[in-house]
Amino acid sequence: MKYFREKRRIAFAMISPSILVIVAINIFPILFAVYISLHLWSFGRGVPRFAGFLNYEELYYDGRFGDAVLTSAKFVFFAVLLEFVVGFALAFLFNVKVRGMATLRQIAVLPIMVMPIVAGLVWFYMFNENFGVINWLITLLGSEKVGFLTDLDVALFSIVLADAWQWTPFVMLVMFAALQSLPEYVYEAAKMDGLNAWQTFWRVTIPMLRPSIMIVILLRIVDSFKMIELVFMMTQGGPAGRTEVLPWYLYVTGFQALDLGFAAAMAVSMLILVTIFTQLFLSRVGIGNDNK
Amino acid sequence: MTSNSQVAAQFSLRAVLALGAACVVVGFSLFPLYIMITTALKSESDIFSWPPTWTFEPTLQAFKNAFLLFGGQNVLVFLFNSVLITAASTVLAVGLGSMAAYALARFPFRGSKHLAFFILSTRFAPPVAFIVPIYLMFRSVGLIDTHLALILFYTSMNLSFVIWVLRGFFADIPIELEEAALVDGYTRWQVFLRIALPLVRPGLAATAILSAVFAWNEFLLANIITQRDAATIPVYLSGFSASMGIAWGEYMAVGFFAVAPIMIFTLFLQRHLVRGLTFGAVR
Amino acid sequence: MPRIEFDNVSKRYAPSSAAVENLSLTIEDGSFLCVLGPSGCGKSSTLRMLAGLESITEGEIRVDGKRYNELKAQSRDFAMVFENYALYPHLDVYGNLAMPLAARKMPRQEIARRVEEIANTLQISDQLRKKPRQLSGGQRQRVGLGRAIIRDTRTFLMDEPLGHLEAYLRQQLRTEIRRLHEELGATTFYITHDQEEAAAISDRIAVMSEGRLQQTGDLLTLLDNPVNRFVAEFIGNLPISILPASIASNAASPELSVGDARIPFSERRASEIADSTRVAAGRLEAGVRPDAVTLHEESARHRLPLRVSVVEPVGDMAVIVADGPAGRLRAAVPSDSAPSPGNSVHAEFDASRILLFDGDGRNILRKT
Amino acid sequence: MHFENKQSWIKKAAAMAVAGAVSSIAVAPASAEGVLNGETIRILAIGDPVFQVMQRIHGDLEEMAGGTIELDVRGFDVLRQQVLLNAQNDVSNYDLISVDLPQFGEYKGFLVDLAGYVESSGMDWQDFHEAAWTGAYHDQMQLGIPIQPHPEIFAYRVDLFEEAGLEPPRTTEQVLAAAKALHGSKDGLSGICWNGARGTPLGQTITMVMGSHGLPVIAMDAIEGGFDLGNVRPENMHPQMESDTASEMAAYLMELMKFSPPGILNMAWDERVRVFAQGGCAMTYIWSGRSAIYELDEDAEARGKVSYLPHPAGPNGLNVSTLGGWFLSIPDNLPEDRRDLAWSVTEWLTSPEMMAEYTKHGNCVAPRHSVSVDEEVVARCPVIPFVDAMATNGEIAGWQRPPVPEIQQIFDILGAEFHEALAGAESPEDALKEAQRQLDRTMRRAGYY
Repeated sequence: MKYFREKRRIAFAMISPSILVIVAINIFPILFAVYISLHLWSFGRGVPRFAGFLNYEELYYDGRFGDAVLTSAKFVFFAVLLEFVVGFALAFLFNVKVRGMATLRQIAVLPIMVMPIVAGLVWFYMFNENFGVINWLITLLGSEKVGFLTDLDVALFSIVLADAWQWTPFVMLVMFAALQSLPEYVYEAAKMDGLNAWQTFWRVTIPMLRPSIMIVILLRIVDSFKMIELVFMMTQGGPAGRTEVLPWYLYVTGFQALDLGFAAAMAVSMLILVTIFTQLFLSRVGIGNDNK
Repeated sequence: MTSNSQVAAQFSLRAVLALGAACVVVGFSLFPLYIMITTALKSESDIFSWPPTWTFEPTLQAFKNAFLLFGGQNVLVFLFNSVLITAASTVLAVGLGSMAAYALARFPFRGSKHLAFFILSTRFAPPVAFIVPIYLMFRSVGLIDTHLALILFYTSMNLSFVIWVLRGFFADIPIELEEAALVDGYTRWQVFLRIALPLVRPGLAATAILSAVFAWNEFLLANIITQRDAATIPVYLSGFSASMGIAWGEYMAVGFFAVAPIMIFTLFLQRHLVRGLTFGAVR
Repeated sequence: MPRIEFDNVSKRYAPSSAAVENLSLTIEDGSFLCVLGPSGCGKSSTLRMLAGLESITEGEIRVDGKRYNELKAQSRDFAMVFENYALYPHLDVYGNLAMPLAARKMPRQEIARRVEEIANTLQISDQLRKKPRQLSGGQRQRVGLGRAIIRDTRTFLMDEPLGHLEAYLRQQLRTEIRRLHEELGATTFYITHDQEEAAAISDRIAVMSEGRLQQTGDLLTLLDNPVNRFVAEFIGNLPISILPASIASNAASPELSVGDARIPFSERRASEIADSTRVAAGRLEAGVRPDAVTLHEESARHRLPLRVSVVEPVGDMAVIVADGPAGRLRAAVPSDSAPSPGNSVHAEFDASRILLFDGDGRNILRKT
Repeated sequence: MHFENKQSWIKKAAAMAVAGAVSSIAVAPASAEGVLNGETIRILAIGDPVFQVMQRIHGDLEEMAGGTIELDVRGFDVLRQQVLLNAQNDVSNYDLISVDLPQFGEYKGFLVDLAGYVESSGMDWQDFHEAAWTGAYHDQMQLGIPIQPHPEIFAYRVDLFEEAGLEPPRTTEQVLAAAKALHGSKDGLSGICWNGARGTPLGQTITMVMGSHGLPVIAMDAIEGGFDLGNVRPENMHPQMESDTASEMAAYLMELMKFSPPGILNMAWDERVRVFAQGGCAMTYIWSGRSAIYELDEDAEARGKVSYLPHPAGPNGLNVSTLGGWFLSIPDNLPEDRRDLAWSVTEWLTSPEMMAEYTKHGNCVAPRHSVSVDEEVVARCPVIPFVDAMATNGEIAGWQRPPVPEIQQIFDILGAEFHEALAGAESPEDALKEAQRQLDRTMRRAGYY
């Protein structure tokens, strides 16, 4: 029994600093936000008045919140889909054993390190219809100028492309790392079993990469849901709200209009939404590092 | 497919095609950076000309404004703050995180799975949602405009990711290795420091890089919590956004300048980066 | 059943070092050949070239006369059992067994039936839902075997399949592999470094060393008529003793002198020396297996005087290690009559089983 | 000092201006031993041109002031958050903060009344443009000193207009007629540039254009020549988006869409001026100070070919440009002993000499009559005399963007809802009705009615 108690004491000693920091810096603000969300609290103006669930009711009836959730879902879906498909393919491309491929891979990872706010400005500049280089290329090829940031149907996909430019290399890197860790013998076994390239890909490679695939997809979903810099710089939620992702609407209410109660209610709802989604994703997909 | 020695030799065509495709990908990745640097070198009218000017007479005015003339503090103070805060928060996040990850992997107690998920869930909330609560919290303990405030915040934001990644790595280490060391008289701490940590070095490197990138680039909270003493590069950058638009040249110059340090930092750890990101792939 | 021919096959990983050097070997249709040799002798490279997992630097591999060098491994229709089992870690036993059949787009019920059948023959029916890492070594290798047998291929390649198993399991699986060979009559190319296993399981053995084929034949041939000193030393579980020797060519009756002993040489043995020129070279070596030596108290002209240094019990026998001016000799004697260390003994050889090697280690006796 | 009613101010100011103009202002550095004499002044500033100029000449400034100047520069949203958070500290972290004209409504609770300092220091407050000065005058208190207030006015290409024989556009009909004539008349030339981007940019456009059509967005008291922004009471907070004026405004904006450059739905602030500078549009709404973008850039196509007018008036509206821009104010949680220093620095930074100095480095704004008549200044920034004339004729006012705490929500709601109409996702009428409903809800939540 002594051994067990000693083991638990060590475990507690090792975990507690992290838990302390997380609770103090992450959890306290969340609880504080819940407290704020139960008030009518306009920053700097008058004393906050308790309002119970008024903010949440407002949220429920607020069409713009509903639209923002939908826009966020659409953005996350297309961004993660594009980043995963391209990133996954690139992982195989960079896995080809050729001289110089390693350096190319190291350069390709560069966009991850760029400050998102500056990346937003660069893409705004490139997509712009009056001095943007992309529109110039298009007109060169004979077609009309395209409203990348002003066309109702195209705007969101321009943001998706900008996000993919920065984060596809991350997916590529994770999948490339996973590919390196696959044992060689499995492929020899597959050859001897008579599997052709296509069968080997679907029946051996993909299933073995599944844990990494699920983790990188989850990470990208969680992170892309938080994206705000690109909308801040490129479209401010335009045209007609088509790119108003939830963090941006939250920024407008909590940070510009300074309607703290309403913004806090939105933040809390957002957190609940994401937690539920991730819990579903984790349980249905069943990953986590212990059942590898 | 992963080619074995027999196949790679014959397929030089495939190699050439692969290299070509890789170059296209790298080209796409680098083009925006090329735009960033050329905009920083262009004069105002060159930046906003139609059709875009490819050959232009470069001017260092934007760089001069951005780095020499600017403000009471010169840019070195901002750079120092950024490096100090990023380094400290990365070391803390990876240090504390690796301990917690080890404990979670090695001593699974009841609810350790829920604890792991709870830790991860702290990463879901977008910082923009909690700006004011965090400001009020730090102000109540008098930490406004101090390095410690940002260090603590970035550490806690990175902790969840670090713990989650390293937990997988520690779980991969065969138990026998550690039990042998225990039998030889190592204490639990020595086992952790001498045996476990060295084995997860790739994981440490990968999480260190990604934590550093987050801390280095965080824009919103840095602007609110700091004023002058602890202001980082992103705060310096926001000085170039006027109410009627952005000082484009200076913005791009600082943006380009901000990528360099983090890139250099990553080059050191790049070798480990690959092996460090093999979450849970089958060994 | 396919007939496999290696025609002057070489394999070089680097221009200087040859893993396999102009190997020519034929595996008859339906026969069970075992390649035996120490690690690094080129046996696995040979197998991998046959399997199509390694490219062939020179020479040609033909199966039923058809050139296989450029043929992809997938289309060679060989079944292979790997040394480290090479099971799919993400699939359960059922999945592993079913994979070769699924590759051939066999209907699902047909696959299920065959998997059941194979699982029963290999007694792993109750493991079907387990993942490889939940199985013991023996069970994993049974699955490896099952995966090879399940498809009606006519050629098996086995890369030291029993290398990592405990002794009793090796015995068990050895007999099973042999039984399956007889049942299916498939041509089998088996490699191992354990000669006992090789002898028990195969029809013919090919001994390799440093990339070169030394000799092929059944165990008895290899024991009695080794082509050179390497084969003599490598084959036989009791280590052979090698002593310097020479042949006195004076008229009366040919004698072999080994150290002080003079051993009469029968006419028949003399005729077996094919090439007298090599005899003239003078320096010869005699090879004697411990079971061809008897120990005596009294000295004699044709006996070699030695002193016992170690007594090693081997099963119900005892191996006596004795040293003398001529060198070290090992003799196998029944445990109860084993002399104790320090005693002097006189060793007598069974002349008919003495082997003679020339300066280059080549066996100069030609069995008729 | 007792302020009579508005009327007398204007007459007195005009008289003073004439007298002041006679002595040409030699741009001399401030008084000898410097206003700081060793002290440190902490200023929280916006990244706008005047403060960027201060940063560029920071070394000389500190020399002139004889002390250290700590200038923290932030973006618009961040600055406002910092000011509000700073107001809640018991001791202010800053001596001076920069305030945008519409923000006085929100900040007036924690700013120092500078009237006493103005009087005791003998500052010639009448040298300032009347609209600029009164922009900071709330609840009988002078809460800020103008440093970079400038109106959003209307710029047009004189050469293109003469070529097409068009009258200078003083009314919205003339604007539409000119835009129609010039749109596409040359390769890459659009009719008019304006703030069409979603959110604050379009929100501000709506408040200003509605002002030009004769009505503010909320029910402020009408006074002679405009509306009273000095004291806005709860009953003034009712939004007026369903008024006829609002419909006229909406119709005008929808018409403008036809003659706008590509990407108008995402065009805001300086971007419209840059397109105008490169000859991408014939007319543009413009914050007067931003004329520096082409006036100070030799190879800008529009350079030297631009003339200025106040906002074109709607059918029964009035030619009045909206004043905006930045003031220096002292937070009231600044300890008493620091206030004199803060005041003397304010007085110095807003002195005629310093204002002339700023124009040398690209800040074409001079809210003082005396500086507006300085030949050198006018040579550098042709727009300044136009603004000075408009100020004198009362064609500049600050009420279009009501200085109330909810101003940002007003911009956001108008800018988001009406963007649907501009993008064709909703009819203008529905957009106005929805905007009215949301503004109403916001005002009710804020407890006004």
